[in-house]
Amino acid sequence: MSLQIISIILGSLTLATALLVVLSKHPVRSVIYLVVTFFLITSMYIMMNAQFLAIVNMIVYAGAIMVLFLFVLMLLNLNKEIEPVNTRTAQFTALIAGGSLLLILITALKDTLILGESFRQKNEQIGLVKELGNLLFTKYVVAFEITSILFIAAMVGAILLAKREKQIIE
Amino acid sequence: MSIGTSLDFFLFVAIALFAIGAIGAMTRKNMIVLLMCIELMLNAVNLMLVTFSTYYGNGDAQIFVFFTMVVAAAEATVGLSIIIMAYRNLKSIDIDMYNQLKN
Amino acid sequence: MALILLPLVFSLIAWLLPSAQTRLFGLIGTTINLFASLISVYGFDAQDQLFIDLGLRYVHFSLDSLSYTMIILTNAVFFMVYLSNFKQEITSKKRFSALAFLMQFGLIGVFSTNSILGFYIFWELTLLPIFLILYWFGSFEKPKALLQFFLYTLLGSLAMLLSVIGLLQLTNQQTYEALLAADLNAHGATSIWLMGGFLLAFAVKIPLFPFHTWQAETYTKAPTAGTMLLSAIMLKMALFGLLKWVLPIFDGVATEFWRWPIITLGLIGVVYGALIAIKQQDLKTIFAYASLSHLGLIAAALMLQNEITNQIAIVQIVNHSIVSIGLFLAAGIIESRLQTRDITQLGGIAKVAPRFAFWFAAITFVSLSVPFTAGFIGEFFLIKAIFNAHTLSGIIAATTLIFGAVYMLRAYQIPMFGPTKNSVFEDLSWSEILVFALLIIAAIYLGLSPKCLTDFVATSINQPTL
Amino acid sequence: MPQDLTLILLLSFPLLGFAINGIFGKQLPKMVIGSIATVAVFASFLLATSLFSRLDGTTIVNLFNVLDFENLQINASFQIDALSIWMTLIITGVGSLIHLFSIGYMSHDEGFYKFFTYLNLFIFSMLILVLGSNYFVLFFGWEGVGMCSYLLISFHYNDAQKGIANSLAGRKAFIMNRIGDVGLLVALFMIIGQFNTLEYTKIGHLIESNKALTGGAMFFITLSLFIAATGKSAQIPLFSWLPDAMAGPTPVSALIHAATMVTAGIYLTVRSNFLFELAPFTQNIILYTGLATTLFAAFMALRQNDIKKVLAYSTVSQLGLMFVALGFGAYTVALFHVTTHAFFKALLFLGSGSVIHGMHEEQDIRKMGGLAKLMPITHFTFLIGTMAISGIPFLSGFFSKDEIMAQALHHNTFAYIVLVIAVTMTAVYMFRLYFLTFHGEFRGGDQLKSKVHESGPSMTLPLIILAILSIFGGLLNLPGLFFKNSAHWFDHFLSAGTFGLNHIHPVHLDFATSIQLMIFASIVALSVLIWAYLNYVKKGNIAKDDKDLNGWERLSAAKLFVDELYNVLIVNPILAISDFTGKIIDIKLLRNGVYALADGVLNSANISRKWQSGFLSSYLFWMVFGLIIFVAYYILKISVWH
Repeated sequence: MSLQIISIILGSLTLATALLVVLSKHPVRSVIYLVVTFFLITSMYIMMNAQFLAIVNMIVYAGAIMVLFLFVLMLLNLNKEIEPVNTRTAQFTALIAGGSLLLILITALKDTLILGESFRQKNEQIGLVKELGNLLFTKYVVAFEITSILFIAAMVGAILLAKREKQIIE
Repeated sequence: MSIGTSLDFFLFVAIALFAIGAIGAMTRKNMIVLLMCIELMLNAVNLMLVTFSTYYGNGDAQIFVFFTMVVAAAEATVGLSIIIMAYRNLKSIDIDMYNQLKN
Repeated sequence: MALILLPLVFSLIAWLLPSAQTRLFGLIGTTINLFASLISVYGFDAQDQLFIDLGLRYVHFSLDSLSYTMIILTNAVFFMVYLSNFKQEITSKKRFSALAFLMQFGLIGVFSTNSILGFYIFWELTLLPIFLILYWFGSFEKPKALLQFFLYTLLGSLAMLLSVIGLLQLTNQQTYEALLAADLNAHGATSIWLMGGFLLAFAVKIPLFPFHTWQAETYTKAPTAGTMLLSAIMLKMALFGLLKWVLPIFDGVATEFWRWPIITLGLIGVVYGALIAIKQQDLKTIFAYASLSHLGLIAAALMLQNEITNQIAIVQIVNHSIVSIGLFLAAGIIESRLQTRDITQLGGIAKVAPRFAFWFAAITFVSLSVPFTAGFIGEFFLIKAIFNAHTLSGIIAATTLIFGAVYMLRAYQIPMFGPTKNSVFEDLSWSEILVFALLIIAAIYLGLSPKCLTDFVATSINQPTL
Repeated sequence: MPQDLTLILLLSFPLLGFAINGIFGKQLPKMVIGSIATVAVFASFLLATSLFSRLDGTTIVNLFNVLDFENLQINASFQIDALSIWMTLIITGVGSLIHLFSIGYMSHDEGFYKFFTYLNLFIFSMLILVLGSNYFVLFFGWEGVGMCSYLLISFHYNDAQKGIANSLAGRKAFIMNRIGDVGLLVALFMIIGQFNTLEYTKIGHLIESNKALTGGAMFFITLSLFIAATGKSAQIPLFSWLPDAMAGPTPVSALIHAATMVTAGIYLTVRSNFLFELAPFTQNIILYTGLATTLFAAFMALRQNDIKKVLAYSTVSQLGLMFVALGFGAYTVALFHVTTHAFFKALLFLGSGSVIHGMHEEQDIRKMGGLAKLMPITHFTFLIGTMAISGIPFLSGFFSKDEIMAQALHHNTFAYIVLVIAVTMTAVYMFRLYFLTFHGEFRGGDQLKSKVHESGPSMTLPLIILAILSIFGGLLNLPGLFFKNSAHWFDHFLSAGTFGLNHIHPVHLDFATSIQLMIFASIVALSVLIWAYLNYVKKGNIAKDDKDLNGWERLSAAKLFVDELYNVLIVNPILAISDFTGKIIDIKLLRNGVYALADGVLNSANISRKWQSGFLSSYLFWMVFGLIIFVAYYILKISVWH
């Protein structure tokens, strides 16, 4: 029974921090909230026994990407005053759109699943590193290698784009 | 062993996260926050993938999540470098400033 | 076989030739084309049909008496255009002669092709050269008028393309004979639509009443050679298409459906064109509306699908080509010497240029279809056909005689008679007189013995070769 | 020489004259041109007389086939019978005299050779019209004659002041003739529709074989034939072109608008007598149109001051008279009047021509007077012509008019009364013209008076011959009371020789009434002569100037405002419609409509262009919106529709 309660707490916490990311005026604060959201999502992975993914998620997302964001934020020295604020109407339409999206997706999933009945996990081992590693290096080894090319491309792109031009454009 | 809660709880959280990410992307005019919201939406999808993977007991979905993370990382780096270059040009990262691509 | 490819070869040569010799080359080229077609028709017996295969998969050719007549008419028209514009500087332009030969090739293709796809391809091919000629050598201040002409014809040919595709789908037949055999009455409604597509393309080209707005402006702004090509031969493609392809193939349900609408449009065009021509100031606009009125009559008569009328329609088509070349040459001569075609500013040219006055009077009388000319026989039988079909519309068609007299004589008299307004008007040159003489002789010869043409064409019109 | 060869030669001589003068005219001297033309026509006249002497029944000469289809053969074939040969005799006879006259008359005109080419072409097409054996050849000649009359009327086109007026008159004549031609065209179509052939003889036989053929068709055929006749012979609706046609040189008016072309309408009616016999209602229409024309034209002629205009209106009224005879079905009587009219009207026109020539292009009779002494021969011949036309006894006009009056008396007394009025008016205006031009003192100013001279022999000789003909013309068809055996020679000759006429016998009054008729007519004519002599010579009052004309005179001088009426009723509305269609429908509605269509497409493109605003948020919004629609569609698809 306690798992039920814990999961509800975790779920609501994630949603709350996600909302805070969106609503906070201060960009740095929203980055921090985002990190907390990732942390809570990793906890959900753990609940579902997807340990490998939990760890990878923490390392890649919270660790690497958020650091980058923070770094860029600090680089551009953004703060609350120069934060561009959207018009009331734009925010209102966005809210309406997001809400109707939520509703639509819920109705879509409503009668497609066996709701309510708690699901038994068929194979506990599935989330573990040994299992996933085996799968990764047998069936998806090609895809794995291609990711390396993707990374190289991203790096080259990032460096090229961010490098300072020879002559400074006023 | 049972997860304890029912499947739809996780699905609901994922959908809510996705919707919040969408709202954030639409409302916030700061490019970086925009990128963050997109990251949020990506994570929502990953969460749903993991849920179904554990439900059906098949590891492929989780591998897929792994690859989405790879892509998310690459995308974030390139996105941020674009933001830096954009900032260097117009000294602002307000999305609406950059509308020269219209007709 | 040479008959078809010769113009293409000349067109290519014209590009390469230095522009000094283009004028002469143009004339020689068109004469060779003309004699080639005359020689090959000499040995041709009217009954049979000559199949020519140039190894192309979708396009093959067959020459029967009808297509021979039209080919000779095309070559004759091109020869006349070159001869009459010999003094103008347009013929010395390399681009003009190249495009003219290309157009000639397209026209001969249209008249001699045996497959429906070939017909469409050559139909499109002719549009581009005339557009470029008009674009480069016309005096179009606003490109809108020229664009209107181009888009109008394009719209028409698009409709035709749809119908050709529909036809291929429906009967999956390619050649003329197979299409004839395929009975389209089974697909009642679709065959009506398909015929509609063809008729729209022809209505734009002829032009029939509502689709004629491009004609007046394009004729007046085009160079004389361009207008001659346009009105003397380009319109005949549509009539030929109607006579040889559309009416026999869609015989039955579709023709029954379209017969009377097209006849009414044609007759409206007859009266409408004549009425407007009465008050126009510009010579070329008057002749443009005159040809709108003449062709409306021919198109209406063709729709009656009666053998005699079809044979006479061919006589009238040839006559219209003669008349339009003559009239537009006269307008061109006045324009080239006095730089204006507005009849209110002209006057008393007859005293200054008696020879021109005589030949212009002769051509005006030929266009009034006075006895001894082909027009007399043509209009007599066409109006009779329409009269037999429907008395009232026959009488409406007959009014073209009266209105024709009104606007043609007005167009002739105001510039020619009365006090001389501009005394410097250098009389005709030898090439112009030769053209006028040839035109008048042809009109009189056809007027006195139209039998030579009607019998020659009769075989291929009455029982389309099955 | 066999008949067909003479016929071909007869036709080819004028054509030859036309060709020679046309091509070499510029180089040849004037005398040669004139003589070629006259000899050509005179040769045809001689051939015609030889054909006339060897005439027996109807012979058809088929030259070549123009067009043959299964059910319809059109061939250029000619017919020699009494009617066609008689008309040829008139055309070539009077024609050669007029050619002779115009050598002198046109001597100082620079377009000399052109004049004779057109005259020969006219004679050629008139011969084709008359000699044709089917309606198609007739239609050939019919339009050819219209064309030549246009060319000849607008002959002085580059005359400084009147050039445009002449060409407009020519155009008016051509268009009015064309309106008549449309009537003929429609008639031909109906004939082909009814009889499937155009040959006179074949149609006649068809009618004889099945009498039941009549019905409505006959009425429409004959009506449209009559419309054609009104167009060409200037009857009431379509007559206003004839007075304007006086713009042409006088020999042209003499030849075309007196002797030959205007009689084409009558020839057409006589030639298709078998059709008209089957349509009594049309004959009534012809009768009443003829009556109206003869009355109105005579009235208009009363106060005209141009010598040629008076004669033009008198021609219209005489033609009306002939149509009255046709209305009664008396074809031969009409033709007799055609013959006599050709003589004395050609004489009058040539007389007026020689007067104008003498007076150096002066045509207004108010400036003439006292020319009897200055131009004796013209005066004497003109006097004979005037007396002939006004019905002075024992001259040709008297006999032919008397025949028509007899027909009128027999058939319809109202018509007789109207004819009596018309005839008296004719006598009045003719004698007015005669006395004003030839008697009293010269009103044209002294220096003109000195220059007035009698015309040369080439002009006076035709006048004399025509004068003799108009005196003895009456002998052709003497009424019964003079010589028993050769009475009504012309009627018998014509009805025997022409196809279809042999069944129709013109009515002949009994002895007593015809004597009373003749006496009454001569009393009328002589009393008008005396009255005119007293009025114009003794009292010496001359034609009044325009301003002091009283009521009816102003009406007559202004030609009953017919031209103005036509302008208001027909010409201006057509011009207005043409202006309207030209400007509004063609430019505004259609052409700008197409341009508006093009602009419409352009504008709609603009709207969608603006939709792409460049703001990322709006793109995101539309993406989410698209997603929602997409998912909603699938939900509906799954739940609602299946």
